[in-house]
Amino acid sequence: MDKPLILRGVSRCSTRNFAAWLFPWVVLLAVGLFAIGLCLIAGLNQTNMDNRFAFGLWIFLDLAVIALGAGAFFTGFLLYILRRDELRAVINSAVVLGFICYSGAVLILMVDVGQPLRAWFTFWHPNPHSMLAEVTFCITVYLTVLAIEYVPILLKNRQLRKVPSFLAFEFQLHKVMPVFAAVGAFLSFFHQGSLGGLYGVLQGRPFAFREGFAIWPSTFFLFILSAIATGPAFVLLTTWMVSVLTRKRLVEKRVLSLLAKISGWLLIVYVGLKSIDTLVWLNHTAISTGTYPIRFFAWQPFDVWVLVAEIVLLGLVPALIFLSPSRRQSTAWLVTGSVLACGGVVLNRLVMTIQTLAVPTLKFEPFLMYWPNWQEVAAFVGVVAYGVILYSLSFRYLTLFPQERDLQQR
Amino acid sequence: MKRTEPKSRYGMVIDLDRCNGCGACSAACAVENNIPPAQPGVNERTGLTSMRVYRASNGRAFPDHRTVYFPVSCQHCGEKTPCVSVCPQNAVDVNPTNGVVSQVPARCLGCRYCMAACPVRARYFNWFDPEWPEGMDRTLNPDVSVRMRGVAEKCNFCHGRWQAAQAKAAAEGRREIDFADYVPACVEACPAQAIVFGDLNDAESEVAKQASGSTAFRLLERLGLDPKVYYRSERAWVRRLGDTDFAMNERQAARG
Amino acid sequence: MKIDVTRRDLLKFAGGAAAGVMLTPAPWKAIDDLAIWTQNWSWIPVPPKGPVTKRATVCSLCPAGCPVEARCVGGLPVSLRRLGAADAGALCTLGLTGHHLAYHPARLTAPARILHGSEGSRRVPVPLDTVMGAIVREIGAAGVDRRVAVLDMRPGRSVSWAWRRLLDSIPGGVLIPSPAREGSSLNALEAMKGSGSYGIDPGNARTILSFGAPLAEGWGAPESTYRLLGGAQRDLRLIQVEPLLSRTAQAADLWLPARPGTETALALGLGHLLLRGQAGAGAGAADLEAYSALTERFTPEAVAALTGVPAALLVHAARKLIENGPSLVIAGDDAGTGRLGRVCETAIMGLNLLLGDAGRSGGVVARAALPAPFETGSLAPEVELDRIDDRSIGLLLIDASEGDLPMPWRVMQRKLAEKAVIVAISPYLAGTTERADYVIPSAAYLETIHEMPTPFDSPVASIRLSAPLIEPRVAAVDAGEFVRRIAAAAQIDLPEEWESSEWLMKARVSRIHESGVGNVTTPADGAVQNVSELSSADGLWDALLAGGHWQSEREEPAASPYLLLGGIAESRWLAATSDRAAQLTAVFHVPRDVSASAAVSPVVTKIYQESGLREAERVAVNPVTAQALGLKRGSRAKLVTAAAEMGVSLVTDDAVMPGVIDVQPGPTATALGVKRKGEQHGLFDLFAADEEGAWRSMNATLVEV
Amino acid sequence: MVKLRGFAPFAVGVIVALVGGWVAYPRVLYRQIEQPAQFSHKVHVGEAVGLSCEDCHFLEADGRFSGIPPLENCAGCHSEVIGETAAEKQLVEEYVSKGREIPWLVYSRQPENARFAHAPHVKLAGIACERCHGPHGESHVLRPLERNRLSTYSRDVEGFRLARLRIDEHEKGMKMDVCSDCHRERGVEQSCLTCHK
Repeated sequence: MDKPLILRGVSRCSTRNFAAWLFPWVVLLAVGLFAIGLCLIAGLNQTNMDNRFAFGLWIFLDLAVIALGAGAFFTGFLLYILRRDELRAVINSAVVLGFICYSGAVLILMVDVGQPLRAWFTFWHPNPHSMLAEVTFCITVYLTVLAIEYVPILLKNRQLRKVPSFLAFEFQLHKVMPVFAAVGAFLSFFHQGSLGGLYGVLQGRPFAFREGFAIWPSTFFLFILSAIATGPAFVLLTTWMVSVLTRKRLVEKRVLSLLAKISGWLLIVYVGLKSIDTLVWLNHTAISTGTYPIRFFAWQPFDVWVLVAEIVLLGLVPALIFLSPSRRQSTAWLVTGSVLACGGVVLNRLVMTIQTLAVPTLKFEPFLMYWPNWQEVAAFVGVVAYGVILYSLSFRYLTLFPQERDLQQR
Repeated sequence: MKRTEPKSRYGMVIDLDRCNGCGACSAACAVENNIPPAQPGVNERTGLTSMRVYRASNGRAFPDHRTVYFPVSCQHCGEKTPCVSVCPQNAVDVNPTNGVVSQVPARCLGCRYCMAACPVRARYFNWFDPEWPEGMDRTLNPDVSVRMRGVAEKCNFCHGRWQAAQAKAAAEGRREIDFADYVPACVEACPAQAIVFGDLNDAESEVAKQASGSTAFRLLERLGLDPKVYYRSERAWVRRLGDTDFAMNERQAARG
Repeated sequence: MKIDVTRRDLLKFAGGAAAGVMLTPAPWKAIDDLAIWTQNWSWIPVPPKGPVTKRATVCSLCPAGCPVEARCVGGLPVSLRRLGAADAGALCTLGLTGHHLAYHPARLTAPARILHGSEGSRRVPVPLDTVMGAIVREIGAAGVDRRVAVLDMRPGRSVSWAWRRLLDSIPGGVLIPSPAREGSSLNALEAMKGSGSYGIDPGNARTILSFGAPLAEGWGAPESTYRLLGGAQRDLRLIQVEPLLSRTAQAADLWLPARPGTETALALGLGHLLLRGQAGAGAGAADLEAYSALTERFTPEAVAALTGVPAALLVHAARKLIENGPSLVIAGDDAGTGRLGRVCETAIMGLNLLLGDAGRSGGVVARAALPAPFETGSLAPEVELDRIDDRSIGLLLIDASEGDLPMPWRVMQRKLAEKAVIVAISPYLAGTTERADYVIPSAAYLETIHEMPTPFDSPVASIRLSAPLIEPRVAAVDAGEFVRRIAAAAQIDLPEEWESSEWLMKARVSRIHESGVGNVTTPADGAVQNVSELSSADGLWDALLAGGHWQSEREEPAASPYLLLGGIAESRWLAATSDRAAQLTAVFHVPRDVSASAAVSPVVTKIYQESGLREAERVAVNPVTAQALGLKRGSRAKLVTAAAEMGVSLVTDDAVMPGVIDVQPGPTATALGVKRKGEQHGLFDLFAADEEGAWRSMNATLVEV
Repeated sequence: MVKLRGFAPFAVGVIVALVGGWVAYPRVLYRQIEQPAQFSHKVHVGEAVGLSCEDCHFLEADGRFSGIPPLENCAGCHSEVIGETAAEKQLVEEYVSKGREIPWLVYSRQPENARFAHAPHVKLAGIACERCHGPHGESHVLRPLERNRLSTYSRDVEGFRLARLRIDEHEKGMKMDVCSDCHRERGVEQSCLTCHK
């Protein structure tokens, strides 16, 4: 039925099957929008957040999602700036993923703040000292960049190509794409860092506070590193998932293993620096504020194992997997590695957001734990659903994996 | 946020040996600052009070058990004030003339970053729209605006009274306020006169004298935030409770 | 020529419009205005506007009667503070928020009948005549076996005399002063001295031995709180007898944690030491031999074994009382802690007499009675509740029940006859009023003139008037007028011609003026004026309405023989001091500064649910006890006493003596104005009075559920 | 020619938008509310009556500014009708005789979150009333208050001129930026709580 919209030479499932696939996601999206409506109309008392857990599930997942979305800018960076042309095979998919991650994050943020209609004050009366101001600026600009990067992919659609001016426009866009890639890369490096800075600068939270270079605490750089290290892994993971779901070969093996290799090298560097940072923090930064750092891990579930898991199990292990050429040949290992790597960055963001708030600062206040309620979960799942739907449509009607056609015809 | 050393530094000293946790300061604060009563289902985690009194103890068993009460409001940090530096849109600032850390609900977008940044958790979020029993809004204080849902708030040393004192001074042609006209509600309400308020820069003032005393201390002093709210106690174990190390036993941890 | 508009044209037009509108203020101003709209939401309450004034009045929420300055906007109060010197203390949380009470959600707006069902009670508005009918019916049926009683929550007011006039013409009519009122143990003293009216003089005491009185928590005048906590200026030594480290025990110099129920033994033990410790102790006692014989066996060691207070501490306490005089011993009989019963109170008051006869500055003093509003003709008797036969009251009228200190209802209940009718006059449907069959709305604090007669802890007779600042928000019924109407309805003719409480107060004030004794202090400037200098009674009245405080001169010491044992039979003494070894004892302890009124400001949630500073319904035991019972903090348990049983969630607290269950009913849901359905009995109901009229502690059991 | 034809719809769009944004929008945005009574400053300060501004608008001892006079000020002279204007007749009949305060609409009412103290501006800085209130003192009739339907502000506060070019001080209105500009010029050390409450 929607044949004329689909690229020639690639096979797509029937419209009915496609609809069947979309349906549950649409339902989830609807539920999510309902929950969001509740929060906007009745206020944030609809969530389980409280004065201690001023940041909850949403901020944690925003950070996680944005870290994973780094795949977009970093792949672009590798492709357009460092000229790793193999990555052209995944760049479109990466861009769409990035767009989904960032737009979703911004959407949730708008629900998370108590007064969304005042959010623009940050642009009108910015506080240059605030990491959050930096983040807001970069993310909004970068989201626009992503939108622009999305356009040519969109214009590749079979029907849209028929409009001559669009075709011309797309051609022009392609020429300047490296510029956008560069801008995007710069912005992203910056805001990934700022997101880390968000917590590193918290002088009043010995658990999160880190020393650093100039105005940037060490977390600034660690966040950049962890993001770009896991970004490719996430692209790898999603590509694999899509090809499993659609039962198609989408990219050549070597592309995936290249992604893995890049991810691996960056991970190993990250793990190294993270370990050093942790040691400095335990033995110097925290001590200097008169705290016994080991107490930070005195409360369940945030035991010392969290630290071990984050650095070794979900950092070192995937790195080693990715760095061994033999394992890189096996899809199973690649996927395992990516899952671990992505898990690592997610755990790191969880620790930074939730554990930071859970551990007491005053001696006479208790350790507190927090669990999201259905409104919070539903709202987020809704955004995930939005992502899946958008990606599915893009995959069906646009060209996310240029190699797909050739691989199919072979 | 240019930081010039303010010519006066308003601050207070709270005598913990006098405080017996009656909570009058909290109530007086709520009356002065139009803080609405709790909505049904609100608990100590979602509550709204700019002056929260914590109960702590020496952790020893009966009959050697002793309790102490910590009235904790905004500590009005002086150095790299955590909440000021993090606010993305300058809804928080430090008054250059008296060092009071302010919070402006009208500017706040409710991102709650400042709450995550505050070491003593003296910032509270308006999770609900403010509501008073029918007719009771007639008792609201006209010198303080009622905060709407979705913004952060905290103690700002009863700025309504400060502004009134300023206006009075101006009407009499003075530029300096008279501290007789400016006493925060909690200070005025304390039945034990446990709180002293004034200008810490004025060496002659009672507050400056007490703040420099050997038994005076500040909460989490070693974080280096230079708060302007001091505490004092003759009891060493009480003073230790203000320190940063988490020498906390489980029973204390269990206490709210 | 014709122009054919294509779809592309429309798109172009739209594009143009989009571009153009960006060059106008419209979109930008809309964004700005929308943000400003969030700053001025129409549903956010706006504070009142108007001229700001300061007005003086007197707090009528507890008997202390603090002078108050109200900051008013447009004539209505927006904040209250205590007038006068700082060392006189400040308002308690209740007083600070008193101006909220007129707007309390539990306000009664019209006379109503309360139908008590199995799940909660229902309120049905009825005309006042219906209530009057029920009252008259009961008056008709009245007799000694089915009395008509007035429970006076604020005895000593002029209207109390009006009640007694009315009751005098009704068979078995009697006025019962609230057993939960502060200083009620002073009438034990009257029994010991045979006659006369007595007060205490804590203001001049240097040492106070208190059996659980929350001196540092708003007991009596706030001066005592200030003197105890006032740091450097601290000039008062406190010895606190209490089974838990209360906020007062915290501030005490010496804390005697005695097992609940052993206070009598402790008092006699101290008597034992005082008799031997100072020459001529108890010289004026007619029953000195009997007393020393009785106290003989209460050696420090014996008492220590009984009470759990180390002998050395007892000796130390006795020495302090003797050395660091003037010393005062008080029974802590307010409702916040519950009554100790007649025998125990006699033993405690006896210590005062051992320390020196009445008339001692800083101790127990003879105190002039406040003049009655009219020449005392024949009046119905004023009888303590514990002297009333059980199941003998057919009609109970509760007056001033807004001022009810939390009295366990079962204390009253045992005195009620079958199908007794209860009528309460109160501004709120909260506290004791909830037990009534009929309720009648009265004016709240600051809505009318409230009379504040001599506080229990004043060494001299005194009166204050609480001037109204707010127009009554409901059609309130005035007690004085109500008495008159009852009389009319029941064809009882009363000698005096009063028509309102105000008339009665004026009458009393003019009699004070006639007497010419005493002086009036203006709290604002501390100016003192002798009554004799005032030209007219109206002058005195106006001075009082302006916040003035009338006080009589101190009475001459009246040394006269007395009975240290209050003429109480030895068997009762032995019963009161017998070792009722109970596994667990529940003690009654209400945070005083929020419990003096049936209704409290909703803002009080700040120190309860919103900060966790205090638990609203607290049942706490020592961790050791909890462990012994196999219970954990927060675990649900069933608390059972002889009076009732109820499910509670347990708190562990090292401040509580092992073997003791600390039961602290905070402000109830209704007191806070929160509608709570079907809540028939609360923690109060776990307590009932024994035959001595004591309800401070009950033997209890605690089992996990 | 064809090019122009192609461009025309766009141009039309632009023009329509400009007119809508600059002319129509303000008319829709502001609601006109008539004052509850009429009053002529001109008459009252003129020879005939000879009142001074301070007779009605003055600083109180505690520094608060009594801006809108209470009814008794009017009742002082207008206990019953002494002139023949309809406005006065209405004043006496509807308010003075009934003892009802006049619910004046204040042109320069600041929002709840702002606190403007006249004392420091008038006493210390010596700023003339006209600087903010314009020539209101000479007004002969009370124009209707124009209230922004969205922000609920009075148009006097927002400033009447949408184009902010070359306008007098008082035309700038009384929004925050106007205050802070002036404070900056005069080097007033300011923080949020200087004016916000």
